[in-house]
Amino acid sequence: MSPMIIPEMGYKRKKELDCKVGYKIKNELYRETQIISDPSKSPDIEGDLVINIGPQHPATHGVLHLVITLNGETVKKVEPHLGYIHRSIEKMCESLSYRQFIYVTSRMDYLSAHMNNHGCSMCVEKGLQIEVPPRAQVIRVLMDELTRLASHQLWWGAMAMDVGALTPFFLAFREREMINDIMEETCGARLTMNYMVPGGVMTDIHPNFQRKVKEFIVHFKNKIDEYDELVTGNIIFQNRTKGVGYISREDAISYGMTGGSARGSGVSCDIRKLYPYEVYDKVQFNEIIEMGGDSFARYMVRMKEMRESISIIDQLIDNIPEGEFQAKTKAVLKLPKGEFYSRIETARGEFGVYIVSEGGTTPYRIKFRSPGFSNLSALDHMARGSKIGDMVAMMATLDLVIPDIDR
Amino acid sequence: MTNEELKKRISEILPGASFEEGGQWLNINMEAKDWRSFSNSLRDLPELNFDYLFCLTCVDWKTHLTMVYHLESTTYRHTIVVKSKLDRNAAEIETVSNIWRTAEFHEREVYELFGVNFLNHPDLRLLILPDGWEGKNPLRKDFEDPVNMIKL
Amino acid sequence: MWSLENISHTVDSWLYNRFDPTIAMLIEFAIIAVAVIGLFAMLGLVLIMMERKVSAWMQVRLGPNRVGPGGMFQTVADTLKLIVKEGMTPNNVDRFLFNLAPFIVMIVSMVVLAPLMFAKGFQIWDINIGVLFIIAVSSVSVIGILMAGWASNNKYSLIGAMRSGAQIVSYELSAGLSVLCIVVLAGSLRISDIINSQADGWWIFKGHVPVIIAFITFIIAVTAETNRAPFDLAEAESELTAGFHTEYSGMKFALFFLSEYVNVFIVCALGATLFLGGWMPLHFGSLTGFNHAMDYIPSFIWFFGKTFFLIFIIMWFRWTFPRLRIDQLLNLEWKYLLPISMVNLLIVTIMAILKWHF
Amino acid sequence: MAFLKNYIKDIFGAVRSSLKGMRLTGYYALHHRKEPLHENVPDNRDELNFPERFRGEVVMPHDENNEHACTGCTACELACPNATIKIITKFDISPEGKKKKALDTFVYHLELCTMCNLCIVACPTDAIKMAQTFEHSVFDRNKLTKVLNKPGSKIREGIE
Repeated sequence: MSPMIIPEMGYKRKKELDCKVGYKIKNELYRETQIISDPSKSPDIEGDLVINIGPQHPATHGVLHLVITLNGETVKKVEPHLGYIHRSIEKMCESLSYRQFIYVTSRMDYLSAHMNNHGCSMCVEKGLQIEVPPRAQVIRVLMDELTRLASHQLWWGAMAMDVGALTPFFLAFREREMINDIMEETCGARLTMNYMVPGGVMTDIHPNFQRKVKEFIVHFKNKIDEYDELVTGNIIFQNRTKGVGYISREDAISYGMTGGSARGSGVSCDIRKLYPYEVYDKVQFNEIIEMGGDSFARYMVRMKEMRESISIIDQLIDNIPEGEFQAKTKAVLKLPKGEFYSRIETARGEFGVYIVSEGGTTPYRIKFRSPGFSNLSALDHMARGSKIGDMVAMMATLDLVIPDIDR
Repeated sequence: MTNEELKKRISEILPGASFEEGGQWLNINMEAKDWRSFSNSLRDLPELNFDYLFCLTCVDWKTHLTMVYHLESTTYRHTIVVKSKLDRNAAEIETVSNIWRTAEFHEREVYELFGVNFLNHPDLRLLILPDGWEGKNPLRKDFEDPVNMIKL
Repeated sequence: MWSLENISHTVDSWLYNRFDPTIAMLIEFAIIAVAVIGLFAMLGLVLIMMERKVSAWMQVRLGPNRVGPGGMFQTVADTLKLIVKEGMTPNNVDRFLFNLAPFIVMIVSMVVLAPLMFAKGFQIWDINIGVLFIIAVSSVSVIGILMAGWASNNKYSLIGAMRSGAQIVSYELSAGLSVLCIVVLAGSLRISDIINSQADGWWIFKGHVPVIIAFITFIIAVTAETNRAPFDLAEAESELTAGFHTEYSGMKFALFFLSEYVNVFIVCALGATLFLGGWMPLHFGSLTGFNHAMDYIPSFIWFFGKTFFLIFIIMWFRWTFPRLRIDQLLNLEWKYLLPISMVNLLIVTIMAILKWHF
Repeated sequence: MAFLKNYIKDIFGAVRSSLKGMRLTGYYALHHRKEPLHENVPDNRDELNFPERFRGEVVMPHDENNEHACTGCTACELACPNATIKIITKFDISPEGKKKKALDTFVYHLELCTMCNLCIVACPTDAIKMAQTFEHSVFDRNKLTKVLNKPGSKIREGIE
C-alpha cells in the first residue's frame, strides 16, 4: 500500500502519461478527420476529454476500440481503431481451395455464418455455372432465415442490454437456443456450421427438422409480442432511441450503409428483393423500410424483419421439394479465369464476395465486402453531438459484429 | 441504362476509357490521372448517378496493382466496375472519399494492406495494422511473415 | 407476549440498576454498535441474495444454487472471497481520499439506521427530528461517491461521480417533498409519532389520491437517490464499465456494494414507516376479529414485511426497465416529479388543514 | 391548457407502458419454473444427449477384430484446410506377394481442427466419423495430437 514501493516506475508513469482529466491533446496524436457535409459540427480539440471505449468494454461486444472525444457528456468525435481481431482471412483464402475457403468465412460474421457460407458458395457456383438443385435452394433459404432470426434475437437482447435492460438478453437467448438446437441437429454445429458447400448443402436435413422448425415458429410468434411489450413499447426505451443517431438517406448511401441500418433511413437495399437469389423471388415478403433515420427506425426495421423471416419460413417449411440436396460437382474445383462477384443479404446487410481467378484451384485474390465495416464508418457522423449513452445505443442499432469488421 | 447506353455515355465523358464486357457487369479501364474528374461526373451526372460505392479493393498482379471500384446507382440500379492500373512501386490515385464517404475507411484499408497512396485523403493513417507498422504491405503477393505464417 | 420491546427494556433496566448511568450508557453504545454492524452485514447478505434470486426469476433462470441449500450461502462465499482479495490502490490516485471514500459511504448508511423503528418500541434513538435526520444524513453519501470518483484518477469514475452528484442533489428535492406530505398530515417529524398517527389506518389508505401520488413519487425518487436502475447512471455498466467504483477492488469495493444495498433498505424502511404504517398491523375500521388476528403477528414481521415488499418493487424496476440518459434523468426530475410533488404538497396541506383525511 | 393536457397524457402513457413491462417480468418471476433457461452442467453429464451429427472430434471406428476401414488414400488430408490430418502410409505385402499401400499412422491434431466436416465428406470408405465428445481440455497441448488408428489394427477385408 505504500506509495514508495516502486518509486521509479511511479515517476516514469507520471511523466509519460499525464492522466489528469482535461489535459490538452496534442494535435499530431489525434489528428482531426474532416467532416465534409457538416462543418459546423467539427470539434475543437483543445481541452477535451478523450475516453477509450474498448478494446475491452461491455458495450462494444468484442474488441472494437473507439477513441471518443467528449465535451462533458457530449460526444464530439468518434474514431474507431480496428485490427484487434484481424486474421487476414482474405490472405488466408488465397492459399485454400474453393471447397476449403468457405469454412473460414463463417468466422467473419459468426452470427450470420450460414449467409457468409452461402454467399461464397454462390460465387463459386457462378464461376463454375453449377445449377443448384431446387431442394438445396429451399434448404439454403430456410437456413438463412433461421440464422437471420437467431442473429436478430441476439441483437435485440444486446441492444436492450446496451440501453440498460438486462432481462431481454435472457429472453432472447431462450428463443435463440431453440434455433441453435435445430442447427445442431441438422448441420452438426451451433455457430460455425459450414453447411453450405458449392453445389448445394453438405448433408440432407434431419428428419426432425420440419417438425422442430414448425414448433419453433408457433412458439416464437407469441414471444415476439412479448419483445414488443417489454422493450419496444417502453417509454424509457422510446425516449432513448427516438430522434437520436439520425442519418439521412443520402448520407446512408454515401457511407455505404446496408441492411437494417440503411433501411431505417429509407434506403431500399435488400438484396433479396433487388437481385433475388435462390427462391427469394418465389416467396412473398416485404422489404421493410422505415423513414425515420434514427435509432428507433433502425430498431423497428429489425423487429419487423423478424416477422418477415417467420413468414418466409412459414411459406417454405412445408414446401421443400424432393430431390437431390447437392449437385454433382468435380472432386477438384477449378474456376475459369475471370472475376466473379456475388451479393447476398446477411443479417447485417450486403455481403459481397469478389473472387479473382487465374484458373487455378485456389483464388488469386478474394475480397469480402463486409457490411459491418461500412456501417461502422458512419458511426462518427451519427454520434457527433449526442450523449455517451446514446452513442452506445447507436452502436447497438448498427448491429456491429467485430470479426465481421476486422475480417 | 443498359450496358450499351452506359458505354456510349461514358465514352463521351472519358474518351480514353476502354471497356470489357462478358463479365457480370460492364468493366471500364481508365488511367489513374483521369479518376478525379471521372469519379465526379459518375456521381453527379443525373443520367448516371452512381451514388453507391459498394466495393473498393485492389488486386496485386505482381507486375502492377489494379484498383477496382464497384459502383451502383440506387435510382436506376445499373452497375459498373471501374478499374485502374497503378504502378507497383509508386502506387498513387486520387481519393474518392469526398464523393463516396464509405471510401474513407476502404481506402485506409487498401492503403495499409496494398500500399496505395491516396492523394488528398483527409486522414490517411493505419486502420488495422498496429501503430508504427514498418515493412511490406500484407496483402501484396510478395509478403512473407516468417513468424506468424503457417505454411500448409 | 414475546416482543423486541420487552427485551430491550429488560436489558436497559438491568444495566442501569447494575452500573453507574454513564458506564451503562457506554455499554449500551457498544451493544448497539455491534448490533448495527451485524445488521449491516446481515442486510447485505440477505439483500444481495434476494436481488440475485429475483433477477434470476425474472430472467427465467434459477439463480445461484450451488453453495448451501438452494444457493443460500452464495453471498457468504462471495463476501469471503472479497475479504481475502487484495485491496489494490492504483498508481497516481489520491491515496487518502481513495481509501476514505468507501468508509464515508458506509458510515453514512450506518448512521441513518439510528432513528428507524424496527418494531414496536424498538428503536436506537427516538430523535424528535427523525425524518429530517434521515433525509439530511443520507445526502452526505454523495460526498463519498464524488470523492471515490475524483480520487480514482479515472475518467470513467469521474464521469460517473459527476452524474451521481447531479442526480442525487436533484432527486433529494422530490423525495423530501413527498416525505413532507406525510409530515404535514402527521404533524410531527418524530418517527414514533408518525407511526402512532397511523394506528387507525395507514396513510396510504387514509390520505386519498394525493398520498398515493406522493408514495409513487417517493419510490421513484429514492430509486434514483440510491443509484439503482433505471437510474443507475453513476455506474452504467454499458457506458462507464462500473462508474465511480471502477478502480476499487476487494473489501473497499464490497463496502460500496454493501452500502448500496443498505441504502436501499433504509429508504424502503422509511417508505414503509411513512406510508405503510411502520410496524403497525393492517387494521380495517369495523372488522374487530380481523384486527385482533392481525395484532397477533409480531410487529417486527410487519415492519420487515413491508420493507421487503418495497425492496422487491425497486428490484422489479431494475430488472424491467432500460436506463435513462442523463438529460432525460434530470428532465424527469425537474419537469415532472418536482412540479407534481409541489402541487401535491399544496393539496395535502389543504387537506390536512380542512381535516379531509380519515 | 393544451400543454397541461399533453403533460398529463404523457404521464399516463409513461406509467401504462412501464406497467406493461412490469407485468411481463412479474409474470416470469411468478412462473420462473415453467420455462427454465438452464442446463445443470456438469451434473447432467450422463443425460446429455447430442444429435448424431454433432461435430466433436474426428474418430476412426474400429470393429471387434480391431479392424478399420482406412485405406490410407489421403483424401482427408488433402481436403483439410488446416493441416489437421497427417497420414503416414506403409506398404503391406499381401499373401499373394503383391505390395499394397496401407495406413501406418493416422495423426490427428485436435488443436488445429475447426470441425468443418470436410474430411468426413471426402472420405471414400467412411473410415472416419465425427464423435459427440466435447470436453477436450487437457493440461498439455501435446496431448491433443492423437493417433486415431489403434495399435495393431489393420484394414478390414474387402475395402479398396
